[in-house]
Amino acid sequence: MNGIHDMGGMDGFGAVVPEAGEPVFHAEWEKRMFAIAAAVPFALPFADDHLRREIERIPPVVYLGSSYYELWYHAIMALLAERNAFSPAGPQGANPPLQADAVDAAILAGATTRMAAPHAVARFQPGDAVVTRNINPHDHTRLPRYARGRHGAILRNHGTFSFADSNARGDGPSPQHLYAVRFTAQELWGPDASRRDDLVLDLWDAYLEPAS
Amino acid sequence: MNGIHDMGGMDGFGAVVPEAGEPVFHAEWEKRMFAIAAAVPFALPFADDHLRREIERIPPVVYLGSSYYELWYHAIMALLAERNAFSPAGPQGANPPLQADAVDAAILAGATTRMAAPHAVARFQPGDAVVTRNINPHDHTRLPRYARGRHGAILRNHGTFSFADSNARGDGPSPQHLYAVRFTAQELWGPDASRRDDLVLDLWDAYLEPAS
Amino acid sequence: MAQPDDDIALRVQALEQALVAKGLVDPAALAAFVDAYENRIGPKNGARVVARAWTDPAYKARLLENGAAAIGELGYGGLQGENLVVVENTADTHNLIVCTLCSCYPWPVLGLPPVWYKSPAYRARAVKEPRAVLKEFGLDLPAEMQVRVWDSSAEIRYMVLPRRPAETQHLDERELAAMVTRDGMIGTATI
Amino acid sequence: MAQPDDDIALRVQALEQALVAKGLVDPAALAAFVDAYENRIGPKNGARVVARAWTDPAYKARLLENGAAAIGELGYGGLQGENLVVVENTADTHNLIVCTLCSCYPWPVLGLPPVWYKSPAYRARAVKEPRAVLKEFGLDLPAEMQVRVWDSSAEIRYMVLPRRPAETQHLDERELAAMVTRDGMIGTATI
Repeated sequence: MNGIHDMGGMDGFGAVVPEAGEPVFHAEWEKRMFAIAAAVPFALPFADDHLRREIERIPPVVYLGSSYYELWYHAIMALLAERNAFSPAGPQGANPPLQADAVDAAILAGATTRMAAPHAVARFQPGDAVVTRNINPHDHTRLPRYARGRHGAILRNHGTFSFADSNARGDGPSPQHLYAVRFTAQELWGPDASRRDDLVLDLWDAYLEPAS
Repeated sequence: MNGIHDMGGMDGFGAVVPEAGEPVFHAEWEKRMFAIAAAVPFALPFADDHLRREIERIPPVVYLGSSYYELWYHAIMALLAERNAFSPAGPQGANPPLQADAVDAAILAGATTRMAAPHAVARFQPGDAVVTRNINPHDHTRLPRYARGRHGAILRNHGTFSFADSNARGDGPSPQHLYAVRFTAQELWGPDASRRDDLVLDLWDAYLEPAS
Repeated sequence: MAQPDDDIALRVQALEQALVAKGLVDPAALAAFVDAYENRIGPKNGARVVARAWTDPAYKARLLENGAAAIGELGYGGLQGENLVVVENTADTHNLIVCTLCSCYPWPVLGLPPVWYKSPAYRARAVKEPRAVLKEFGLDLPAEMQVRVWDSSAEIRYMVLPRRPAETQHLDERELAAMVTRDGMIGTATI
Repeated sequence: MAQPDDDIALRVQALEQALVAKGLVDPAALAAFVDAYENRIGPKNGARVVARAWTDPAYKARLLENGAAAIGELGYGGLQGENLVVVENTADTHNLIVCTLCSCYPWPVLGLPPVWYKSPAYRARAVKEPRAVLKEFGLDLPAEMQVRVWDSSAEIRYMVLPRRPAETQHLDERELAAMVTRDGMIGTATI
């Protein structure tokens, strides 16, 4: 969706201001909120795609006025509501909670979205010229607005991964090839951009068309 | 500039909700703010381009949290500050204030931005295929993000008008041809848009290139 | 919600006083502007234009040829309507007006815009999903009708000329004008 | 400013209690997550990876070939680094990492991202005007150096391998690691 989260290329947000001391957390609730978001999916499985979908649904003025962990709070609440987690009958199909002594191993194991996809065809090879599709879905997508309908070249094939757009809207992971695609700064931002600079964006096969 | 004001095509703002009764003004301060914005330019000339430039510079979270006349307040204050209106020496080069008995005539006279431009060449004729430039200026522009790098056709030449981008950044009106340009909905929003619908946007000559 | 409102009210009051002190505005002129837009310049003007166009083919031709000049014949014009273009709804095409970058609007014929016209929701959505927006206004257009959106973000202001309803032959110009709504002239209604 | 903070603090507390009551989280596990990311998983990990790459050409080759596997050799990996790609700064090219759509970040090597990395200002500007952003960080790159921005908005997490500073032949791997900053591995500093 073309939400406020899709802010690549926007003006008006002022300078990038590092904070003094840069604590990892700024308050006890930030610690707990971070840990809740990390722990809940072990009991009630959800993917980052779903968390992001819910973050993106937060109204723009709330989004911009919230800290990052506040956004997580809203998104987790939405996901829990979706699973009826707090209804009297409790959530359906929950796993036991992750135990403290299993946390380090769980972190190290991770939760990769790389998936075998024997039927997925890599339509593009490194060096191929491509043009991104101009799609404007109402649902979650990882094709940012600034890179729609733009010409680039395949830099690398990362392999096959769960497709965020499909997974976020509940249509399953539908894995497909994910490519690093290179765009010149001028292609993205026009003739006033540096002639030398470029940008690499990871894009799924479905976002791309061959460029002639 | 790619500010929050450039919101054509964004998602996440919810439904369009008409208000009950729809009063022209909702409070005394709205009346006065509207009238101040209407009256001040007769004493301290500024163009809508300058008012818009200042509105667009309002930080996004303030912009989204403000009513329209609050935005006008911020913008007028910025313009007055720029002219040193409240410094002890007062503003330089101000005209006498508009008198009450001259208001109706002033409204009816208007303040057109149509300007003769004997040296401006109309590079395009109705029916010509064009592509919009992909510019991303930091300053004011009237080429919205959703219509950059998109193919359309000239529908009409409106004549020559002060060029907002130039005028807003203080480089003078530099009048040039303004065209109504037609885009298909699918060109702007992709294959999921209606095949029948289209959109017309008024664009200055400098925003356009011939399409092959 | 009272607090911010009170605050802006105070700040606008202070601004007006400072401007008066500096000789930049005359309070009576401010009152005259308010009076004009609160009491005289509004959609009734546009409705009169529409009814005239429905009843006078020559006027309609002039209106579609040069909107600003034609509304001038009825005594309307000026601020935010100096370069007015009127677009006609037909059996095939429905027009809708928006300004995505701010809230440009044809003041001489419609007055000041309603809050929803200035809202992010309308500005964001009217260009991308006009049919969904129209549905929220109760207007469910058939798929075979073309929707044409006018994003009036530059120097032209647009007004929609709605289609004259069937079976209105017996109505005179004043009765017809009473049927025309502001939303009909924005395009969020058919009349 | 205290009010909203207190409010969210209360709400998170309530959320935790409800989750515990429903058997969905174990409070001790929450503490273990906090401990891991507050005290152990942070930029020191990445700095060790960088120093190893600077001193061991074979490791560097493996790191650039498969970042996730190579950091695994040092005991790092997992959440938000399952598919890590390391990009190398050279005499010709400077790399910069951002995530415009949210704030994707290579946790196993850099820990949790700083506030500025998650800020609208950084996310909005790093892709369009990376050189202006870098200048604000005190890094004024020559025009002839290429700036390559990595918008890590999908499934890959990126880390920059900075250039080894000149005249550091006498330093051992631990001393080199102490020189490496988090910003150097994001690309907002040279080392």
